[in-house]
This record gives sequence, structure tokens and C-alpha cells, in this order.
Amino acid sequence: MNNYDIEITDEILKEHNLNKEEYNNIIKILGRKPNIVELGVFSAMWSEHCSYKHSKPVLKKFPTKGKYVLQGPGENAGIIDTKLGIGIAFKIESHNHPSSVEPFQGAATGVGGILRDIFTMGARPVAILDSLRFGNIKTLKTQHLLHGVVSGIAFYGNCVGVPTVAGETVFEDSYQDNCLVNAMTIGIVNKNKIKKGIAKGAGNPIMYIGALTGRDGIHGASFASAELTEENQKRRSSVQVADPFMEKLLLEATLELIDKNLVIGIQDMGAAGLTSSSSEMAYRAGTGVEIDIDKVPKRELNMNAYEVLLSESQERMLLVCKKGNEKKVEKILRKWGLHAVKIGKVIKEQKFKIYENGKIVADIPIRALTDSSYKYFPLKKQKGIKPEYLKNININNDDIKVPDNIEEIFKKLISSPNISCKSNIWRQYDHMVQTNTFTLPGSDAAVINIKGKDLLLSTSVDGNGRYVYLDPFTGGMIAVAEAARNVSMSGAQPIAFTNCLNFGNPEDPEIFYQFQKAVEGMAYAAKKLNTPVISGNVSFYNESPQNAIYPTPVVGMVGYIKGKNKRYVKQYFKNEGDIIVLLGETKEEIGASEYLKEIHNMVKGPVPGIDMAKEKALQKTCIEGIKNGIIISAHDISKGGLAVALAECCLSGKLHNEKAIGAYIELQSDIRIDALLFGETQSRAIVTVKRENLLRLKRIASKNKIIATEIGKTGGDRLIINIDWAAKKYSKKLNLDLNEIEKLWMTGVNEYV
Amino acid sequence: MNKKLKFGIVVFPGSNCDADCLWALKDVLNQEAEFIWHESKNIKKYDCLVLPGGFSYGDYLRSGAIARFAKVMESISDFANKKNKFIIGICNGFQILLEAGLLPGAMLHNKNLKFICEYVNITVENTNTPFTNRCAKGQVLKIPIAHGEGNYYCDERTLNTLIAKDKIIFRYCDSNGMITDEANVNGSIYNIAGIMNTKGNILGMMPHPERAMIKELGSEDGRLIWQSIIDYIKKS
Amino acid sequence: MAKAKIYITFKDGVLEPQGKTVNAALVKMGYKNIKDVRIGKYIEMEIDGNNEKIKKEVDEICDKLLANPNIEKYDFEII
Amino acid sequence: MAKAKIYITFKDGVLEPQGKTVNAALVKMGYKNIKDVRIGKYIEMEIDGNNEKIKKEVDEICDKLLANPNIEKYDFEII
Ligand SMILES: Nc1ncnc2c1ncn2[C@@H]1O[C@H](COP(=O)(O)OP(=O)(O)O)[C@@H](O)[C@H]1O
Ligand SMILES: [Mg+2]
Repeated sequence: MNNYDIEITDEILKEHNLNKEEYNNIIKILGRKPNIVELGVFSAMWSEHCSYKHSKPVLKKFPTKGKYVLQGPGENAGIIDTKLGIGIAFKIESHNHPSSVEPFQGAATGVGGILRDIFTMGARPVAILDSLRFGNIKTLKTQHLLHGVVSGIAFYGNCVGVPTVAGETVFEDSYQDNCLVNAMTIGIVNKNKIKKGIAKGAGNPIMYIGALTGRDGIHGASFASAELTEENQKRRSSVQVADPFMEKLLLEATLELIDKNLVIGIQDMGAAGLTSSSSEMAYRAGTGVEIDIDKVPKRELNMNAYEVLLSESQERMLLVCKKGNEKKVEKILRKWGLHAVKIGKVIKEQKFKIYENGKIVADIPIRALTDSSYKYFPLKKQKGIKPEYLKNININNDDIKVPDNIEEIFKKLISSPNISCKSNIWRQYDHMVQTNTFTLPGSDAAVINIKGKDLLLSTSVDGNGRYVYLDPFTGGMIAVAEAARNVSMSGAQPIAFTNCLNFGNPEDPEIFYQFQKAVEGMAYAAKKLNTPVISGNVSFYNESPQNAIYPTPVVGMVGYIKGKNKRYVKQYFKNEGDIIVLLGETKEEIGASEYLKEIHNMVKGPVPGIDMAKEKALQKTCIEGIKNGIIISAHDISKGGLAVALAECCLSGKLHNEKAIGAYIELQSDIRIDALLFGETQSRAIVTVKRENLLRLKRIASKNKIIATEIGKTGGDRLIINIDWAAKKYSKKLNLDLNEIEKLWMTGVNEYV
Repeated sequence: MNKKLKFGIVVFPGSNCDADCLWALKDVLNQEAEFIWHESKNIKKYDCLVLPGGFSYGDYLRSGAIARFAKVMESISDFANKKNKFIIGICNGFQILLEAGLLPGAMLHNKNLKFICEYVNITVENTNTPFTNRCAKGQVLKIPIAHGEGNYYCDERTLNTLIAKDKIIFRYCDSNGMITDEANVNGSIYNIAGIMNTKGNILGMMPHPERAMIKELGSEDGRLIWQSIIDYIKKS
Repeated sequence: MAKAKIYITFKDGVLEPQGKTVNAALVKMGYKNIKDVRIGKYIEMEIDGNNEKIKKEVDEICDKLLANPNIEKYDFEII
Repeated sequence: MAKAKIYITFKDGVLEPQGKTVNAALVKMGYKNIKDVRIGKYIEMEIDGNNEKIKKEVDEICDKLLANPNIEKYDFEII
């Protein structure tokens, strides 16, 4: 018999990440002192991870409604409508801390978690994206993390049979001690089969399905919300092991249950496991739950209520079905080699009631655990203060000497970790299974076919921590703009996005300022682009005693290509002899660029400016040009600027089973060469057209007030860039052999994975 | 003569290319195709069985090792012994056929120890088979692979027999059809990408023909293999 | 209740890439005296039954499922 | 030349999906008396050097490379 009525000391409170005030509130809520089980439950549910206590007020700034939004934030995943009878469910989630400790299992279970969030909605997962950030690639530590994370994602996604179609991989010192592993999943769901995490109908059984409960990840929720100190590194028992085969069975069984209308509500057991899934489901339905710990299927001996409630064992789901349907549920699970066990029931009283050995061991009002408007809920009214470092962060272009060894600089950039090709990463991911991947990794956005519908999905995941660090508001805007831009480069209309907000310790007002401003920037851009936020995730405390990570919001955008002929393009030059057009204007902006970092070893602003109206106009131009069959290829200009973008247009055909095609470029310029070639001015793209369509493209561009400049022609096996400064009577030429730059492009990261 | 063939696609727990095969056969090639649950015994009515790719039982012990004990496998040797019955195992399906002893040899980890997903080139070594009669000898097919354990291995005697009896159907090659070490992505012995049994009615191959069915996916070469089977059965 | 300890290794002559790779990695890490690395499986099983029967069964299980006789050999002990 | 035999298994309490799956398969195949299966690694290495040094080295190698200390434990013998 377990005795849970132990004295709650300061020590114990600290271990549970609860302060005195919160503890006193718990006493007020219960009208008595909590026992240790209840304390554990509060600790988990009030942790940052589950309660969003710092972020909630800020997240309200996001636009979340729109004509395509079927399900906004608040559920396991958001859903957008296609107006074709199906919805698209998607969400991104972080698994940063687990991956720092144990990269393979951490990343793998991260993928598992986000897959479950999608299929609990009744949606079949059709794509995974991964957004990864590590420290210096030259260090053994980073190589170890990179290797573990990539093989963990591959292990899981490949086995479950969902293609990993796109992602991003960034290396920056600020992530040396805190790598970021964000994974996104997209699923498709029949509109009338959408399921939610609700425990409706008093008397209905609560069924447990999936893997057995072990002592994995106990303290996981509070663990994920504490800074990663050396001591935490040693708490290794909380490592969860991934079982993708179990996930695959669970996926098929869940979708079959939903298809056969046997599900009232369903949710996966994620952070804070059984506790959060059951209480959230009850909260959404305005009910309560009664759970018998003895009935919960366990993997280990002598597990007590505290452990069972807080276990974060993977591959488990909680389901509420109609009373009387238990046998039918069990039968389907048996077919898939799984079991369903009734562990409790829905009750009318809005309480979280847990029994063990016939005795009640936890009795808590549901709202106290889940409702942020509840009187004693520990919402934090944190204030942000503009960080000191921002006061002196911008350089003057004139302080940077104009270089003359441009070819060398180009070669250094093309082989730098953030710009070089990541093909050895995605080569380890099955990115073709399900036979829908029309645009493979290696283009701005992945394009996914939806069989049987006049619809393609386009998706990209993007963030730029350095921009946000140097200018949180603008950086936030650019994160959204870039993700939307990548999607529109394929010809798709961006519809909505999900986001993962990776930041340091929010209790630090300077970090909180970064958070607030970045969200404001993102919200602003979202409104301007008409792309609401439908789901997301916040990951705080990404810091080590040495430093916090760059504030890193990551945006996962989804767009549509509609119509019978489903027209879409890729980023690489398609034919010899096509006309190359630069859309947008190049300004003298070198701040915050990859060039400034790699060549001048400086992380300084100003971040390139962005005018959201211009941005939208650029995207519109591309979408229209592609839809009308005028634009043959389109690639936006991002990291590394114009020169790098051109090289990518030349080379990336090779990643898509086609050949590399050179280009001859002539630029007229009045700005300095490094800004022209490597600056990261926003809202620009390189597109190609047939000579006879040039005028039509120019018309579309001018209608949208976008400057379209013919800058060259495709062909040959070299990239030649001629630059002419008429005013200065000066010219310069870059002449690059594609084979040579391809080799350089393939180093950088590929040799380490 | 427009009679459709009946394909049965075996679904093991963990199969994940089953739906792709169904799509390729039914939607693209307009044949009759349906799933067969791994516990089923009734497979007589099919002309051709497909063992699809995926991770049967997670591939947790060895790829294909557990799946070969599935109930459906008990009827498969019988099926294979009948006249005009064909089996094609793709990727995990190939691994299962090896484990079941229906094809000789075994699979090891890829030589770089990593999962590899990409388009590869394979040459057609023997066109006088039910699976390749639509191809030209030496023709280079562009078909994707996606596996971590596709490094085909067999002992020397087996290899010699395979060569002597012309049972090696596909080999990894470069885009010009040259059989090189560099083109041997996973380290397979003799660049082997696909083999056939002695009787000539069971094919195992690592590349995924069902993924190379429409040009949007990068190649249509996979059709040649399916179409060969269809033609062959219709003629006989 | 008895316990079986089963050791599965690759047959001689089978070039298993894992062992080779680990060997190379170790030499690169400075362990130049490592000459040969072979990676196999170690399986523990709990079994009910009498010793004679168990022995026969474990042998059967190894032969049928746990090892692939084309490339692997096995050995076991019952304790 | 000495030989090291290394056994790597999962730490107690850590989920071991491989063993679980194999166990279920064996029961389904009719071996109903199999109660628990755990799959680990068995590694054989040939090493040059004196026994004391080898012991230290193998221990180091296991810790650094062969086993994942987050979830695995190891044991070895030198013969
Ligand atoms: N970790 C990864 N997983 C999958 N694909 C990746 C990964 N990292 C990069 N990629 C792919 O590499 C290509 C280039 O990525 P990136 O430089 O981030 O593109 P962009 O600048 O257009 O956002 C994209 O197709 C992207 O999907
Ligand atoms: Mg881009």
C-alpha cells in the first residue's frame, strides 16, 4: 500500500518546479493539502510545457481565423479546408531537450509524437518535415548529435511509412549546447471523419490503447521545462525508446476505429501522459474522468499512481467510445495485434478522480489543471525588456571593406554549412513512400499530390534565428514571409501555417521581449499574407549556463495548387536557352547575412527590411505566372543572396533526376558587389521563361508592381556572371565551372552525415 | 483479350508500400488488385501475388525474418508450385522471400550502414522472363530504392548458379548501363538488384517499380515490369 | 523458469559492414591495436519447461527464427 | 592476441521493442512457454596488447562507442 500523504517540503516543491504561491493556490483549490500524487499532477499540468503559462497571453496575437480554417489552435492539430471534401491537418512540435540528451531516441520519439497528434484527428499522415539546428559542425559533439538526430528521424518516419519531404538544417554556435529538433506532420482527413480530444457522455468508457506504461520520462514534463544543466544530463533514466512498429499498428488501428464510427473522442498521451490527455479531454467536453490505476497496462513491476499518471511512455492513446461499443473496439485492436483496456469512465462531475486499490488517490477539479482563465491558474504576466545587446548591434556597410576576391568568397559560401546541399540528410529519409512526392527535397517547397483530387499541397518549414536575434520583430515577419515565399515558388497559394517557438528562459525579461516581438512580427506578417496560424508549439528554456539559443521561431507553411492541370514548378533551370528574370529589387543590404557571418565573422544587423505588401506582390506574381504556364522554374533568393540562388538554380536539377544547366548572367548595378551578389534583400526571386513569354511575365509583374529584370539565359556548363557598374565605368566577371561548384556544394554538411 | 488480371497484395503488420502497389496496379494500370491480410489462406484466385515494401514487424530482428512465419506464407509455396502463378517481392517483400527460402541468399546492412532513398539505375540482365519481357536486354531502368538492408549476399556457389542459370534479373549500374563499384549503392554482391527463382515465377527486387509509374514521380520505368507480367499471363 | 543466453554471429567469410565500420572507427579514434570486430546479437530468453525440452526448443527457435543460417551461426547456453 | 567478448543489453526498465516483438512472434508460432525476450548485441574483437591494458581499453571503447550509456549497459570478458 502506497502512502502518498507525505509532508510536502520546500525541497519537494522545488523538485516539482512549483513555487510557494502556486503551492498555496493548490491548497486553496483543493481546500486541503495535496498528497504527492496530486502534487505531481499539478506540477506536470502547470509546467510550461502543458500550461503555456508564459506564452498564452502573447499567442493571442496570432490571427487564427479565416475562410479555410476548420480547426484552429487548441486541438491536437489544426485543420484547414480544401473545399474539396477533405481537410488538411498539420502541426509542428519540438523535441529539443530529449534530442540533446539522446539524439537518436529523442528525435525518433519526437516524430512519433507529432504523427500521433495528426492521426488522432482522424487524418492519415502524408508528409513529415524536420527543422534542425545544431552548433558548430566542426565539433565532434555536433557531429554526434547530427548523426543521431538524422538517423532517429529516418528510423521512425521510414518505418511508419510517411515520407519526410522537406526540412531545414542550420548550424550556428548558439545551438551548441541546445540543439533544436522540430518535426511537423501533415495529414489528410475526410471532413466528416474529423475527431477531437473530447471525453463526452458521462458513463462512457475510457479505453487505453497502445504500448504498456513504463517508468519512461517520469518528470518528463517538468524535465522538459527546466534548463538543461549538467545534472539533468545525468538523469538518463527518463529516456524514452521509440517503437515505430507499434506506432504503425496504432495508426492503422486508430484510423480504422474512426472510420467505423467507434470513436467519440481520442487523444494521444504526450507530455504528462495519462494525466494531460484525460484531463484535457474532459475539459473540452465539460466533463470529468474517473480512472483506475490498477487497470492501466504496465510494463514494469510495482508502478504506483504517481508514476503511472506521469509516465511519458510512447505510442499510447486514450479513447472514449460509446458505452456498449467496448467489444467492437477491442476486436479491431486485436486485428492489429493490440489491446484495448477499459481503465475508467467519463463522469458528470468536472473532476479528475484517480483510484488505486479501491482508494481515491487524486481528486482535483478539471479546470484547475487545464483552464487558463481559472482563478488560480498560474498564468504569468511577464513583462519584456528590450535587451541591452540590441542597442549596439548594427553595422554600417561602409565599415566593411568591399572585397575583390569574389570568386573565392563565392566558393567559400557555397560550401558553408548553412548553404551547402543537405542531400545526405534527406537521402536517409524515405521521401517517396506513398507515391505522392511530386517535388522531392532540394527545391524551395515539397509538392505532394493528393490522389483523386484536383489538388497538390506545397509545404516548407523555415526560420532564421539570427535574423530574429538581431531584430525580433522583423525577424519574425521574415520567418513567415520566407515560408510563404518558398511555398509560392512552387506555384501554390499559401493558406495557413503552424509554428514552433524555440526560445530561452521566458522568466528573463530580455528573452521575453524577444518572444513578444517575434510573435508580433509573425502575427503582422500572417495578417498581411492572409495565412492564419492553425496550430503550434512553444519550447522555452533552450539555454545552457553559457548562453541562450538565438530566438528561433520556425514556421511550417502549407499551400494549395488547385485546378485540373495542377501546374507547379521546381527551383532548378529546366531547359537550355530559357530567359532568366530577376523579380524584385536588390538593395544595399549586407547586415545579418550568411556572407557577413562566414566571410567577415560578424553577426550584426541591420536585418534586411521587409515590406509585406511587396512580399505579397512578389508571391502573387510567381503564383500567377506559374498558373498560366509562363514561369518554368522559380527560386526565391534567401541565404547567400543572388549568386548562391543562381548556383542552386543551376545545380539542383541533379537532385531531381535531371541535369545541371549553366547560365550566363549580366547585371547592371549601382550597389556594391558584395551586397549585389550575397546580400539577403527580401522579396526577390529568380524565374525562367521562354523568350516568347517574357512580355507576358513582365505584364503580370508590372500589374503587381514588381520589377522584373531580364538578367540572362540558361545553358552551358558554367555559371558566368558579368557585372557592370555603368556609372563607375567598371565591370567584373565571375566564371564558375559547375562541376567544381557542385563538388563544393556537396561538402559543408554532406561529408558529416 | 482485355480481361483484367487479379493481383493480390499481401499486407503484413508494418507493410507500408501496400497502398502504393494497389495504386500502381489498379489506378495506373487498370488491373484488378486487392489486399490480402497476412492471416489469410485463400490465395488461389490470384494470378500474381505482390509482397510489398515496408517494415514488416518493424524489421526488428532481421528484415523479413518474422513475416515469413505469417499464415499466408504457408500457402505461398503451394501457390508458387502451380502453373501460371507469379510472385513478386519488392524491397521488404524481397527480404521476406529470402528469409522464407523461396529465393536464395540474404540481405546485409547497406555498406554505408545508412538507409538510402534515391533513384538508381539498374540494367535488365535477362529479358526472357515473365517480369522483363517488355524490356530490351541491357536496358537501363531508372527506379528508386528505399532501404537500409539491401546489400544482397550469397555464397559463391549460389552466385555461380545464379549466373549460370541466368537468374540475375537486375544489376545496379550507372546511367550508361556500366556495372561499376560506384553504382553499387548498397554494396550488393555482383551489383545484384533483383533475382528470380529456378522455376522462373518468383522475382525479388530491391528497387520499387510501383514508385516509378508516372512522370511526375520522376520515371515511368516501373510500368515495364508490371506490364511484362500482365502481358505474359495474358499470352499464356 | 530457465534462462537461455543466445549468441548469434556472422559466419566466417560474410563481410558484415557493421563490424568493419566500427573497426575502422576505432582505429581512427586511436585504438590501433584492434584487429577485427564482429558484431552479432546477444539474446536472453526466459522459458518455462524442463531442461531437455528447453534445449531442443531453443535450438529450434534459433534455427528457424533467430538466426539466418545463410549468413549466421549461433550458440547458446541454458542457465 | 587476445579476444574480447562484449555483451550489450538494455538497461532495466527501458522499453525493448525488438525483444517484445520477437517474443510475441514466438508465442504466435506456438512457443507459448517463452516469457521474456531481450535482444542485445554481442561483439567479438581481436586485440593486441597486455591483458591489463586491454581490459581498460575495452571498457573505454564500450563506454564511448559500442554501447549507448543512455539506455544500454555492457559487460565483457577477455579470453
Ligand atoms: N533536415 C532536412 N530534411 C529534409 N530536407 C531538408 C533538410 N534540410 C534541408 N532540406 C531541404 O534542402 C532544401 C534547401 O533547404 P533550405 O536551404 O532551407 O531552402 P530554402 O532556403 O528555400 O528554405 C529544401 O528542399 C529542404 O527541404
Ligand atoms: Mg527558398
